[in-house]
Amino acid sequence: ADTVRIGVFLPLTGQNAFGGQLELDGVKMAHQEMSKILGKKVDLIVVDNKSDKVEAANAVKRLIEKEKVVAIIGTYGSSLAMAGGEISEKAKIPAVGTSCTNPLVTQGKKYYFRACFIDPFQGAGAATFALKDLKAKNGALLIDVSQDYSVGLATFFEKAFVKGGGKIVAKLSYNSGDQDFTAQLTEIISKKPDVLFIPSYFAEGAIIMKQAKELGGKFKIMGGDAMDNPDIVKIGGAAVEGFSYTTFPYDPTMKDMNPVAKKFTANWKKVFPKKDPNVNSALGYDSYMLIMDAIKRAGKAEPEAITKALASTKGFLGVTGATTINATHDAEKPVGIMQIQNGKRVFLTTVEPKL
Amino acid sequence: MSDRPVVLETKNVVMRFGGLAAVNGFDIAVEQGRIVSLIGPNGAGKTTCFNIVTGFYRPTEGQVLFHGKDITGMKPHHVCAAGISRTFQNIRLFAGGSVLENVLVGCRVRQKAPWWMAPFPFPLYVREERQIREKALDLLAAVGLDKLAGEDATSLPYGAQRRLEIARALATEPSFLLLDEPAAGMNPQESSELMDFIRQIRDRFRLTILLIEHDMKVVMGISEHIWVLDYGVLIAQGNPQEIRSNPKVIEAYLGEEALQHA
Amino acid sequence: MSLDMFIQHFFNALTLGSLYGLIAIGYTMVYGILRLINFAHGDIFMLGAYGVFWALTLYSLPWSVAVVLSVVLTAGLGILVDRIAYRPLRSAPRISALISAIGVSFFIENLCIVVFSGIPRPVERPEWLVNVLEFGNIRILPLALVVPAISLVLVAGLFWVVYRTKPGLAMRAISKDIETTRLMGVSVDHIIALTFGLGSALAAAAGIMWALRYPQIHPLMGIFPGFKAFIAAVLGGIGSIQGAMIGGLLLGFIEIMVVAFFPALSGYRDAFAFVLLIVILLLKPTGLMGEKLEEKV
Amino acid sequence: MGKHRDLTLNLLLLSALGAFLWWAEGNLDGYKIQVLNLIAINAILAVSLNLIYGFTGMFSLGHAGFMAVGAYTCALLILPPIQKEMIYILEPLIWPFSALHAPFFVAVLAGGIMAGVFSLFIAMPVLRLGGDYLGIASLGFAEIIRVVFTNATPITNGALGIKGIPDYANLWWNWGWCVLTLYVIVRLLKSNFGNCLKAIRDDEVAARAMGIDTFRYRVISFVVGAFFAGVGGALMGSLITTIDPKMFTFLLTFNVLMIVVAGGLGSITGSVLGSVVITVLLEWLRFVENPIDLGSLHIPGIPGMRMVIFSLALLLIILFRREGIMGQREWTWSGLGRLLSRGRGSADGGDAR
Amino acid sequence: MLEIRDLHVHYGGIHAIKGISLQVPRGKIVTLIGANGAGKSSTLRSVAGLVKDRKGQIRWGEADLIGWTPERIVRAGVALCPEGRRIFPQLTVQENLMLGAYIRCDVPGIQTTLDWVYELFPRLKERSWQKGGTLSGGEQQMLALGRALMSKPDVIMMDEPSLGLAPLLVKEVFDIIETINGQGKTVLLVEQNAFAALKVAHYAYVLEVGQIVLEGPGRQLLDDPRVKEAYLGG
Ligand SMILES: Nc1ncnc2c1ncn2[C@@H]1O[C@H](COP(=O)(O)OP(=O)(O)OP(=O)(O)O)[C@@H](O)[C@H]1O
Ligand SMILES: Nc1ncnc2c1ncn2[C@@H]1O[C@H](COP(=O)(O)OP(=O)(O)OP(=O)(O)O)[C@@H](O)[C@H]1O
Ligand SMILES: [Mg+2]
Ligand SMILES: [Mg+2]
Repeated sequence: ADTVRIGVFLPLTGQNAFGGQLELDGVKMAHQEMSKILGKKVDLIVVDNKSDKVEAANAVKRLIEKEKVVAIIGTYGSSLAMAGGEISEKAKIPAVGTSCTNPLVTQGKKYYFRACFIDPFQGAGAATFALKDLKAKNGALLIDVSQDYSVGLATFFEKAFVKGGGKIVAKLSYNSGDQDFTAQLTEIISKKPDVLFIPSYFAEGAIIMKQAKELGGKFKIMGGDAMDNPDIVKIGGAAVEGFSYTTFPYDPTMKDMNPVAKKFTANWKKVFPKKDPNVNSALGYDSYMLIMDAIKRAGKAEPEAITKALASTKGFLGVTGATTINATHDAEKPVGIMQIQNGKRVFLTTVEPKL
Repeated sequence: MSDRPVVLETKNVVMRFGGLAAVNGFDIAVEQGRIVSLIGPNGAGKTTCFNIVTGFYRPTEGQVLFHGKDITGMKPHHVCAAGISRTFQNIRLFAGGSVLENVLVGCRVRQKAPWWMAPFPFPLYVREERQIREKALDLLAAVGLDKLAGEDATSLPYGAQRRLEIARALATEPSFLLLDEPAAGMNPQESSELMDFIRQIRDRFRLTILLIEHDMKVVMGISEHIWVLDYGVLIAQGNPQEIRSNPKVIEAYLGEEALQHA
Repeated sequence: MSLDMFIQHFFNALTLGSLYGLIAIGYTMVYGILRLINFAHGDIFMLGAYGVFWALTLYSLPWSVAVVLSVVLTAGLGILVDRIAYRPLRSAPRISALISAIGVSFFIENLCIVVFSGIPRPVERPEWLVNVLEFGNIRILPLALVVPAISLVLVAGLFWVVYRTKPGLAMRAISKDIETTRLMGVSVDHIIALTFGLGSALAAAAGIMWALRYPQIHPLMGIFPGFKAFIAAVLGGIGSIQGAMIGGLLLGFIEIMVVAFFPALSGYRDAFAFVLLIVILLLKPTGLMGEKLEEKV
Repeated sequence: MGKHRDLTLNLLLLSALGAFLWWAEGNLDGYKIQVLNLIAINAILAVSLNLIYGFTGMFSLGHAGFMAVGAYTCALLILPPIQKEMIYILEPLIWPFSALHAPFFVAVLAGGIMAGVFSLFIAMPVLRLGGDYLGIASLGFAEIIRVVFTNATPITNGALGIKGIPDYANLWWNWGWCVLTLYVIVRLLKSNFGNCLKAIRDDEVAARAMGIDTFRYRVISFVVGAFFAGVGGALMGSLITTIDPKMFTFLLTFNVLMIVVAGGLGSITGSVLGSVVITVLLEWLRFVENPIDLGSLHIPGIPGMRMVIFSLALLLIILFRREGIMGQREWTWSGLGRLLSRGRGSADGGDAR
Repeated sequence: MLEIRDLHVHYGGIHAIKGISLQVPRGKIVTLIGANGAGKSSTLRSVAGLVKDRKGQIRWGEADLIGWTPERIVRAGVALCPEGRRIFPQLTVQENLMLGAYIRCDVPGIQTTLDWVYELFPRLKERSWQKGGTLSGGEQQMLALGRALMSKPDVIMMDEPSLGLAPLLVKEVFDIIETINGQGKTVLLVEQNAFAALKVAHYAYVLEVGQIVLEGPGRQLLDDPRVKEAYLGG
């Protein structure tokens, strides 16, 4: 072929649209920056998975069978990644997940990789931070029981937190789509925890924090990577002050940015003058670049070769830091901790979680 | 009265809706092979009595006996299986079905093959399906609708719909038939044809027939016995002559003038 | 549970419940006269919230103007939806109109995703609504009192329209027999348009208050509240205005109190709402305040 | 009689379908095969809902729940034990589910039966309600099933769902089940039993007066419909290879309902046609989200556009064919024959009964 | 005068009314009789504007009612009391009547008409707070008539007002029709009960499958052998 065809499947509509759209920006920017590889033009084919499993499977089938892509980027949302992953695995086409952090996504898969770390790692990171830096003893959890992401991350946080000597005093649930958390929060407040961990998506997370504040919650609040969104302060306002969350180590406010991140940030301002760069876009960008790097190292744009090259990625420098793909095909990178301080998102530190 | 056996007997039936006693002390006995009528002013409780007999309402008090067996409060489909069938005051045909299909529904209650046989070629099932089709066509011929078997039931003229409703009721192989205002909406010509028709089916299918009717010509013309209901209470009974001249009935129901044309 | 906490929960439930109730009324009105489950209602609710957002952020209009503008525009939109998608189907089977409603709902949601993107937006709230009032351990937003109060006023107003005015009389008549209502000289299409207008205006009001209470809007925000409110309408007896309000409050209280009394079962909270729904329907097949639809044989 | 002719023609049609599938398997790309598979599953779902709603007149919105039951049952039965151990990372799968294992056909059947059993429990209370209330109550039950599945982690793996389900559901299985579903339901509807179901739909009171135990008949229809919904769910799970409770929301039921109504409520042909049209339309419309070059005109891809156009298409179908594509008509051989011999006429060529 | 000229009505493929013409002079009772499905109701419904596919002319004074909406026709003074009563079961008797006066805005005028209707039907007055649906058949029929009168129409069309009524009530209904007519209302009456209808009518038309086959003064038709045979049962 005279072009290299790369497929992208992301939730551009439906419940997860906000995440998918951010990541697509990043992928597109990376494509603009590097639209040629091995002297061939790179074609980007984007399909929407509507935040729906059946659609995700169809989307990947379409990318592979109809569009004949050699590699796939995607997706936001672990359950969608699992539906798509099964298809690409069968077709032996490598795929790089952007921000699907559930351990099951790559479990037992030969062709699925991801540019992000996984939830056990992240949960442990968050617990470490809560115990060490926030000096929390009593923790509380507010979990979206219908989201695999939320349930998984909460479990891993709980395990690590308890193992590190903390105690979970309250564990409450809600369902995606709920917007009233007053009952759960009132209950949690009455249990007087030091820290509340909310592994939610940022849309719900922001509202939870607002309501917690209104109800007079005095605890610190922590969240996971899904809370990382440029709009978090805009939406959460004063209520998110002091909120800290684990994320992939990139943020435009980072002090010691690596050169790739610097370039990404600068470029972004040109391409999207109205929007702030963000970590989801960065992951989209990294996923694309990971594939390009693999193609370059493989010397040819063929699925098997790319897969092999991807599996042996070591210390690839991306926007979200140096990335190494480990034996389970997950990216090993440190967990970044961000905090909202004075209405700004501040990159606090990175932690090495104690698993 | 005569020595014919009693088919249907109600004993002091009372039906209350909230505070209102729609039927109060309804006591009748219908002899085999008779055509008898139930008349009375609007809202007197006639249709309610039909609903009680056919199991649509469970009476507040009293008993309904059919061939001496207590059927009070039995479910409508059991009552039907026992041999009582009916038509409705407002025609109730199955609008989505053809004329033939309407009659076939009536045949179902006598079918033995269970529903799950349909996907398989069990001989019992195949034979029965063929038999009921023949039976339904026979019945349609009896009411003069066999030519229209494939038509949409609701596309028929009004009078034909009434006859179809009767054919459907006959398909359940009843021994007792209840007709609720069969002549309603018919002009005098049509209703006199209806009278002949009712006599015919009585003889051919060995039926006992109880009907509700406001058309005095029909009532007086074919009834062998009449009960009159007013405000849920039986105010009179007897043969047409007796009813016609009963002052209570004239006052409550007939009025002076109506008699002239009946 | 301490009294303080109970009171806290009570006010939380009151706010949530009256919001559900307000949305439910829109469902109930349309259902009451057309027997149509207007699935686009939740999306109308969403547009009401977006209307205020636009007026405030893009044109920096004052609050009062923004609210009025949004309510009026949304009412117009509701009428437009009826005109385009439901009116041609008046004589069609009811299910066709229901599918049409689902189509409209998909259309509005996805068009909004295309136009506004799927990213949630914050809603700025006037200070006085969100300055927490503290009574000992109980913390209540002024909003939590304002919302039920406004709901009450709106419901009372609606009651007056439906039970004390001529168009209201016509509305009640249409629900049973459109043709005969026409014979009375009623312009049925106008009355139905009025119903959609009123229902949508109430949805807009609910949307605005929802956006104030849960200060964030996005194109799919109408789905869940819409669904819940619909359940509330059925609980109360669909077709009945007071039923919708009662159903809404009941649902609000169930959702809050289940979590309050059985925190461990908070994951099952939606299931409780449905169990309640089914139990009520079994005891009273047309909902709490629904008319008996007994068919006379 | 045209009976023998129809039988022959039906067998011919069946072999034509077989030949087509055989050809498709070898020659079509996986994406098109996927679409074919979905058509078969959607047809199973639509026909089963049509039995309940279109033919028996019960406005049931419980399909997603029955599909969930079928899908989970089948998945737990065909999942290799090692896979089971691997994916239950929150809480281990409890016995007996951890030990059960069955071949695919049995698993799908079991999925259907489990869905049927669930529906029987639901039917007892719910079918006493009428009209829209029945719809809401069944919707409520479906949502309860979903919430319970979300929370019953030791059995369902909660929100994480089940992944790595063996993908046995190929063209042959899906279309085989589809043909079986069609056969059983068409035979049922053609019998006098089916005739009575339609009578119940048209006038329940009159049906009761005609000696029909309407409640029992409605329960049977409901359970048979739910059985096939369970089968559809089971096949869907194996086709997608991963399931979780989020898949089975009320929106899924609405999708099926949409197919049924767009095809024609009360028409089996319509349901099949509806699943072809809607499934293909949804996939085909993906092109609107890709950048399009029309000569000099360049239209950038707009995410979400597909669903906008899809909903418009749905609206147009309903507004211009308010009774759906087929109305209540059915396609029959004699209808086709008449159509050919007359050489004119459009969809009216179908023969109603 | 209400005048129908060459009216055609189609229902889909069915040609239900095949060019009928008839006249209803002011202040008279005109009746239309005929077998089931002859098209009597269809004729009235066309005049009332309830039938979409209608052709021909329906002249009411200067105006042609073809193409008018039902509400406009009611406002012009032509009211229909529909077949099968069609009262609003969940509204009270009084509300049913007030709905009849929907097009009127003069509150005192409405009150006067209401009093008049209550005078005609004292039984309705007794039950003004009862729900329409709980009335007996005869009372419902009175309510339907009263409701049609509430719009103060010039012409009142009645479709089978005696259907399903006990003989006593049938008589009462016909008495009322004459009373109303005596108070100056024009009446176009459709009846199955040909005998009673012909007795009260000044003029009558006989309809058969969509066509007028016979017409003449009511009493005259009563003695017509053809009418006798077909509609009065010999
Ligand atoms: N299901 C019911 N609930 C409440 N009241 C009822 C019910 N069924 C009948 N009634 C009342 O019972 C009384 C008798 O009604 P029924 O229908 O038996 O009268 P009818 O004699 O058949 O009159 P008609 O000649 O007008 O048909 C009426 O007052 C009616 O309103
Ligand atoms: N809505 C409709 N759709 C189709 N056909 C109709 C419709 N209404 C009436 N018809 C047909 O038009 C013809 C005339 O009907 P119409 O109701 O006017 O008769 P009618 O003289 O009033 O009879 P009846 O004494 O039964 O009331 C009949 O053949 C009838 O089947
Ligand atoms: Mg009666
Ligand atoms: Mg008529």
